[in-house]
Amino acid sequence: MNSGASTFVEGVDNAFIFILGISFFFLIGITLVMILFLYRYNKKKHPKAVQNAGSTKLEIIWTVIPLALVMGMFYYGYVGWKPMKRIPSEGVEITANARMWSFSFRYDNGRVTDKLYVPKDTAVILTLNAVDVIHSLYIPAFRVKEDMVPGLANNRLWFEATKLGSYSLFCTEYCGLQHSYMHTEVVVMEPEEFWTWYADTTGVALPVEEGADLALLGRQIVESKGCLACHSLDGSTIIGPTFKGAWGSNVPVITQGQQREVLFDYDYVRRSIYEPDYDIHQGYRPGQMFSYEGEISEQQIELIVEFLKSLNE
Amino acid sequence: MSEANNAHNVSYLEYKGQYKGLFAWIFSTDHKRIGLLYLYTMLLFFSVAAILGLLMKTQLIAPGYTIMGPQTYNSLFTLHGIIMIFIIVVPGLPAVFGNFFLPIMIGAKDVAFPKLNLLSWWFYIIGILIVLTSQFMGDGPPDTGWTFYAPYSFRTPTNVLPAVFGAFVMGFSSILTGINFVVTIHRMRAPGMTWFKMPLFPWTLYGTAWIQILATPVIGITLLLIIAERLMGIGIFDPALGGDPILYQHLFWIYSHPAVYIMILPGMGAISEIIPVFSRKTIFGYKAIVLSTMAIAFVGYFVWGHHMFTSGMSGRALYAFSFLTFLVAIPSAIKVFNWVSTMHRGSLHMQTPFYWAVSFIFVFMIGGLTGLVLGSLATNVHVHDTHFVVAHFHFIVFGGTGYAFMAALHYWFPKMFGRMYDMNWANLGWGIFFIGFNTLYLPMFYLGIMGMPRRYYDYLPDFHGGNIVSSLGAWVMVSGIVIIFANLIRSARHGEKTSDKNPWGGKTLEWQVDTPPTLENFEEIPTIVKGPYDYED
Amino acid sequence: MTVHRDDLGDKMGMWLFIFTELLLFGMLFVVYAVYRSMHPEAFKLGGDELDVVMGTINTIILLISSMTVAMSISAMQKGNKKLALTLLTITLIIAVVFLVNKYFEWGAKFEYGFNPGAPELLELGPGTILFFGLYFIMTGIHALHIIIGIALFIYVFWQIRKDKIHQTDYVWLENTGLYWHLVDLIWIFLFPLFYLIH
Amino acid sequence: MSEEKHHIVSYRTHAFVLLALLVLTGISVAITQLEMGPMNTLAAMIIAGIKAAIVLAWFMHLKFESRFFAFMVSAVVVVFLLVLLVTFFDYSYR
Repeated sequence: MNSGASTFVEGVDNAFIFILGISFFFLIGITLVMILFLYRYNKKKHPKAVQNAGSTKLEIIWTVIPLALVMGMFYYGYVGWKPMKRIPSEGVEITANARMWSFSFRYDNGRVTDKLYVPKDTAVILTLNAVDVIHSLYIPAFRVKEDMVPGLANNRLWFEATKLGSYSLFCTEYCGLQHSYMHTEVVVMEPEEFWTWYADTTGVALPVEEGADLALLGRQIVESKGCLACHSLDGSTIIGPTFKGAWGSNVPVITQGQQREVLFDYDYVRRSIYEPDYDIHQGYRPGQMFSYEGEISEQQIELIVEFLKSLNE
Repeated sequence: MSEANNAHNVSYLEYKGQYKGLFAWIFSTDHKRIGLLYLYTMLLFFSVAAILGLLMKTQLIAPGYTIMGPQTYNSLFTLHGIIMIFIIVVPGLPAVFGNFFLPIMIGAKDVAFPKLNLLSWWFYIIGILIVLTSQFMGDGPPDTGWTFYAPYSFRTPTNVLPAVFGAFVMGFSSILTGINFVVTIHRMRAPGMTWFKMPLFPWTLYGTAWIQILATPVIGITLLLIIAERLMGIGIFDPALGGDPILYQHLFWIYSHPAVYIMILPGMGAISEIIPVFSRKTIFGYKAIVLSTMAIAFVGYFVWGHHMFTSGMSGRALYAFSFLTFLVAIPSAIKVFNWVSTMHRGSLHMQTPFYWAVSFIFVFMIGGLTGLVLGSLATNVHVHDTHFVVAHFHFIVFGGTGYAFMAALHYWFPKMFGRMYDMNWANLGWGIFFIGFNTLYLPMFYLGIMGMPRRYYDYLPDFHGGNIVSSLGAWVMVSGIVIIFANLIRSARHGEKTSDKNPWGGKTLEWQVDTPPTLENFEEIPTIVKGPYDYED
Repeated sequence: MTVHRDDLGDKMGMWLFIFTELLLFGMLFVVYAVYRSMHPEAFKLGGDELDVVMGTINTIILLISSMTVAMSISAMQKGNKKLALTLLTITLIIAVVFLVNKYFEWGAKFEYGFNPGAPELLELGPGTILFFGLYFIMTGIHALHIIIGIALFIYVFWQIRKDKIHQTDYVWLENTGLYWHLVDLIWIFLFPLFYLIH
Repeated sequence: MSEEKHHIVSYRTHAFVLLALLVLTGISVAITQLEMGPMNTLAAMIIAGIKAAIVLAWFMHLKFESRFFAFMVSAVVVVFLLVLLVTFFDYSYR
């Protein structure tokens, strides 16, 4: 089994060992008995069957013993699971947001990241939100998993990491095209290191150095937010319209039931990101894209625009 | 009626009715012909879905793009699931062997409502056709998975509606078959066949029929609500309008968990027929098997929540469902113990159906025991929605129902077609299939425990090893299927003719009638005095 | 083939079918219970929008039609074909009147913009959207059953006229009656749950 | 098996049953006009239950059929109520 790295691991793995132990015992035992029977009571060796229509005593025995065993399994399962539902009152509060097809994590001080950064030996409480469809947050090494259900308030999950390092974090509820690419990492840091990282809010505003390649920065944002899962760069249609040659073109749209044409400019890009269903590109379905308000900043939109412009060159 | 066409001495295969050619089949109300209609339809679609499965496993042999893109992969596993669940395993044994053998085994000339029985097949075919249109029309094949989870199923632009509506129509087929079987068993048993003199396969069909009647309407209304949601936006499951997507999962699993018992119970019944015959020994604990069947049917109705342990349900619901789930494990265990005890001190005839039955017990145990891992709260949180679940349900649904189906097919084949298959090829096919099956699905348990989620088109390199083994297993297993099917299809047309009424030495009524059965099965309805597996002589 | 006849078996089949219908509506009642427990206030306000008088009239006429069907079975058992046909005709008329009432009720709701997807409804918040979503789905499926019932009655009426259904073989009439009573049963619960909540 | 005896329900009985149903309808409309909070729904459901039982017993002939039919109907009602109860294991404790 993969390395355990949270306080839940022991309880869960105990239940695993208990259940799998009993299971292997019965599986191997019954299989051996069957093979023995196949050999001993083969018609060549045992031409005349000895009739026996049943035994109430045996039926009771093999009802009661398995019943006791499964009650044991229920108990171990319950004990290993109980602490997951007992969410501590204090801890690092982080809001986990899921959308097709990326995670983002918002810290109390406004910092938003793609990877989940957490301190070691400290309770971390995640509030789970989903924008569009059901996703599920799964960290195998921590033995935690909970669905992220749109519209379900106060859906929380907690854990306490016990080992430094970075671990895989998957989406486990099927959510469409790029479901299998919807994974990121949890990074467990020493508490001091974490709090230093946490205090470093320079990350909230993007540091754009003089002379940096703005289009490249824009491209990185577009990639990290998962835009390319729906909008191609080569002119093909995936789910949404392509980005290729879009900048500066006249887009046929439907706005509140009215057909019109709008110029693909900064305002159009900004509105499409914050209010995707306001102008619907003709031939595409509404309700496919959800607002990125609070997830993509105005500054980032400027960089995205630089990237879109660069596609025309 | 001319002598050559007398219902009492002409085989059902040769009987000339009102219609000729194909119409003599698709408009026949004879339960045996309807059984074969289902069989042929299922074998066709099973082959299609097996190929889809093979393509998916081939895609997974290495990370990244191997032979298809993600959209294709997603629509393949959706179609694979819809075909396998709604077209094959849910109707499965009841529709094929239940239709064919239930009336004969209880000493009746047909089912209670023969016309309804034919209508049921027509609903089935129409449902299939509607599902298939989803592949070729509109905005591309559906990509929701067979579960149609809200809200994805009405957010995706793909062609979900026909798939959902087709499944809805097939529900009628299931309900009508269930009604037919319950009434047949209540009203048409031969004189002297009391409830506890009835063979076990009809007993399991009885339990199954009740679940079909009581659970199928639940999926019916759920699918209708999905259709209403997609067409009109009524908001019942749409979180944007205040609906609760988890309620969809409740309704879906209120049907779909009992549906698992619709799938497996008749399989258990078929195994309970085969084991005593090839042991030449009466079944051990007949009443215990009957009671456990009915217990599974009843308790199975209230354990649906174990599909939703990580869905965001309340904690109290979680442990109530976990507790009930463990209770439903017991009756299955009782059955396994009884089967093994039946073999004890028997005289075992090692023939193809018996190989299938014994291997059924083995794979079913693996499926059942891994189910305990999934029923326990702590371990479920870790393996839920991973490859562990995929392996578990393939062990139950394919390992359980699939093996039982093959066992039943090899067991009843001579009676159905009046021809015998080639035993050596049949045994070889079984051997290759068995090896392939375990190579394919056992590594998935390991992948799941390592944390590989299900419905993944692509995966991290850490999971590569297990996937290679699993994909190779898929190729071996499909080779086995090809051998088995080729042998059976060849034998049904050109196999050695036999009119031996009882090639295996069975004691139930179907082995006392002609091979193949005449149109009305019995010249005179027999009077039953003995129990079903009476080998005392 | 000998014609197999088993009236009790046929009736049993009909009852089993009724069970599927009960559970189909049953699940809608589960959905209703869940959402009402989540939005009790909105459901009360929604209930106020429905017309109690109209609902009560429909309840009364549906109950009367249930009685006329039951009586027509008694008439058939006594061999009074003419009375049976008259009673069936009354039932048919009532079924049509029920649908006409429903049509005007629904029409009024559409006018006020309570139909699913209407912009006016979307502004009223999730509880009201769910209430009217359920209202239209549940009364809609119920109305569909009434239409099926009408078709069955016409068929049975025809069969009685042709003497295919008669004093010693009237299981079709009985089963159609059972189906109609089912429609009535569902309405008995729909009526208080939608019209009588304040 | 058409030789079974059929119980013929008299027109008078039917009329009485209808009368009872109409009276109960009236009571339920009247009672829900009072302000009783959640008791309103409870009362309405109890009355609806009684009405349903009357329809099942007389109009649907359950009273005169074999006991097995009544047993089946009660079993289905029990299954439905259990499903409702188990569902609320989730919704009551969210």
